[in-house]
Amino acid sequence: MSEDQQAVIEEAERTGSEHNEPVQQPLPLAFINGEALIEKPQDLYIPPDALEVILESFEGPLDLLLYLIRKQKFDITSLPVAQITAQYMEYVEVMRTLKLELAAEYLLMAAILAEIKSRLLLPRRSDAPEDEEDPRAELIRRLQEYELVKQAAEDLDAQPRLERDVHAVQVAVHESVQPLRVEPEVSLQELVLAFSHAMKRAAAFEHHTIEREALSTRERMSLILSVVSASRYTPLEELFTVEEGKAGVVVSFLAILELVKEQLLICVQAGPYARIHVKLGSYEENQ
Amino acid sequence: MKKINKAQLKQLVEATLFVSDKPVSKLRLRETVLAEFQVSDKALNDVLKELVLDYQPRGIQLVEVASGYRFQSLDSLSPWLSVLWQETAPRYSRAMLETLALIAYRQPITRGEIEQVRGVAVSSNIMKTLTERDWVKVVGHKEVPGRPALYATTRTFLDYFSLRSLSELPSAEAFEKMVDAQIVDQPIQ
Amino acid sequence: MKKINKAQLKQLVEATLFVSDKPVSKLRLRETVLAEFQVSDKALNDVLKELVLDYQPRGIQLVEVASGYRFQSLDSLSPWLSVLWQETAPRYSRAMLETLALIAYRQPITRGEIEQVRGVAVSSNIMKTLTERDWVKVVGHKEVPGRPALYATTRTFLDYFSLRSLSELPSAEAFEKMVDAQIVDQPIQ
Repeated sequence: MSEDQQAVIEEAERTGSEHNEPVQQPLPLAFINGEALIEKPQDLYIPPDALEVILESFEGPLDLLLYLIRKQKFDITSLPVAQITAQYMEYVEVMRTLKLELAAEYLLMAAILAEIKSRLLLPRRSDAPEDEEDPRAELIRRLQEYELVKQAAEDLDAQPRLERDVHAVQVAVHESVQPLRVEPEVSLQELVLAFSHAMKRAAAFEHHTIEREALSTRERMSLILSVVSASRYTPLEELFTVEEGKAGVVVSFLAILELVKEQLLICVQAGPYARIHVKLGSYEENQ
Repeated sequence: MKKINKAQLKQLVEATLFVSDKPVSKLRLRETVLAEFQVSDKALNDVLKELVLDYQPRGIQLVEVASGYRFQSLDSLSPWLSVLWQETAPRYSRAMLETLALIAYRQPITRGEIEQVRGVAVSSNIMKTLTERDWVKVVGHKEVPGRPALYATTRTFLDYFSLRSLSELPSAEAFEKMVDAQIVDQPIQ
Repeated sequence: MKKINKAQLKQLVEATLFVSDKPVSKLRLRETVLAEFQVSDKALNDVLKELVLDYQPRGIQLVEVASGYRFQSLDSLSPWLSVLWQETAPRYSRAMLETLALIAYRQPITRGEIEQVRGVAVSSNIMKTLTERDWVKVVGHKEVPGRPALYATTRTFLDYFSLRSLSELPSAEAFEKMVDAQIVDQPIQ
C-alpha cells in the first residue's frame, strides 16, 4: 500500500472516530439485509464518502486481504482464517451496501475464505494422507505472490524514469550538417527497358525512322562537343588520339561528320591541303 | 578505412551521442559516423568510458541503457528542471504499474495470467496504454484454447526506466526465488 | 530566496541548456529554474563563460545566438554527423528513366529532341535531378534558334552502371532478345 493510500485510510479512521463520538445517537452506517448496521467494523470505521476512496485504492480482494493481515500484524504464513474472514466479510458487506457495483472478484474471495474456513473446521479424517495440503496453502501462496508484485510495482515506480526524474538531452547540430540523401537505385535493365519503351512509343505515334548509330559515335560526339569551343578554332587533328588506333580514329571521324551534319560543328580549310580547323556553330549562322 | 586519432574519435562519438534523439549503440556508431574509420573495440570502449567519467561531476551524465548510450540530466536536478515543461510527467496508477511489473518479471505472460495473480480483471485501457507507449508488445500466442496473446516488455521500456537489461530490474531476485520455490513446491504439475 | 553555491548553479544552468529544445536566455533561466534562488548577474555570467570554455575542446560547443545560449555540434564534425540523417529519395519515375535512357543512347541531345521522341514535355525537375546526381551534363549548345543545351552522360553515370564506355550499353534490340530468350528458356516457371 502506498503512503498516499495509507494516509487516506488513517485520515478516514481519525475523522471517522471523531464523527462517532457517543454524544449523540449514532446514525445507522448501513442497512444490511434490511437491518441497520450501527456498529462499526471491528478494526475501523470509515465514513461512507471515504469508503469509496478506499475501495478504489484497493487493487482487488488480495490487496484488501493483505491490508487486513498487515493491519493486525499477522504473519501471512500463519493466516488466521477465521479472524481475517470475519473482517473481510464486514468490509464486503459495507462495500456491497454502499457501492452498488462491487466487483465480482470480492465476492469470489469471500466464497474462497468461507470454504477454507469450513474445511478447517471439519475434523481431519483418520485415513487422510499425511501430506494432505493445508487448505490455506493456495491462498497463502497467492497472497505472497501478490505482495511481491505489489512491491515490484512500487520499486518500478521508484526507478529513475525519463520525463520525471531524468531528462534526455538533445543538442542541435551545427547548421552545416546536411541530411545525407540516399539516391534511388537504377539497374541497367531498367534503363534499357525505358529506352526501348520510349522508342517504341515514338515509332507508334510518329512513324519515326530511328537510325541505328553506333553508341560509340554518339559518345564521341559528346566528347568532341565538350572539347571544341565556339570562339576559337581547334585543329582537327587534336580530336584524334593516335593511341586509340584505327578504330578510334574512325569513330572520331564519324562523330565529326555527324556533328557537321547536325550543324553543331563548322569545318574550315583555308586552302587545299591546309590544316582543317573546327569550331562550334552552324554554317547558316556564319554565312 | 581511414585512421582517426583518439581526440577526434572522442569528439565525434560525443557529438553523435548528443545530437541523436535516441540512445546510440556501439553498433550504430560503427555503422554511421564511424563507418569510414578504422576503430578498435578497445579504442571505442575507452572513449565511452572516458566520456562517462568526464561528465560525472557535471549537470548531465552519460549512461548506458538497453538500446545504447544516452546523455541525460542529473536526477537530483529534476525538481528544478521540471518547471521547464508545462505538463508534469504522467503518474501511473497502481493497476498499471502492477500489470507492467508482472509483464516485466513474468514475461511472456497472458492477460489471463496477470489477472490470476492480481485477483482482478485487467482493463483493456491499461493494455492499450502500455502498448501505445511501446513498453509492452505481443510476442506470440499461448497454445491453449483461445490462443491468448503473450506479452513481453520492449527495449523502449528498459530505456525509459534507465535499465540496461531485465536483470537490472529492482526486486528481480525476490521474483526468481518465488518462481523457484513454486517449481519445487509443485512438482506434479 | 534560497542561496545556491557556484558548483550547483553551474550544474543547473548546464542541465537546463542541455534539456531545452530551444536556446535559453538569461532571463528565461531566471524565470524558470533559478526562480527560487538568489543569483547575481555576475555569478550567472561567470558560470556561462566557464561553460563556454569548458566545452571548447569538446565535440559540442556552447554558443550564444539571438535568443539565448544553446549547445550545438562542432562544425568540423558536420561531414560525419550528416550520416545520421539519411533521407531515402523516392524511386525514379518512368519519365525520369526514359529521359535518362534517351540522353544515354542519343547523346548529345536537346531537351526538345527528348520531348519529340517521348511525345510529352520533359519537366525541368527531371533535368535538375539528373544533373544534380551528376549523371548528365550540358556539353554544348545546338546552333539553332534559342541555342538549346545539348545533354550527354557523364563518367559518374558510366561508373554507376559499371560501364567502361557507352558502347557497352546493351542495345535495346539485343536486350529484348535476351528477355525473350529467358522467357522461352524458362517455360516451366
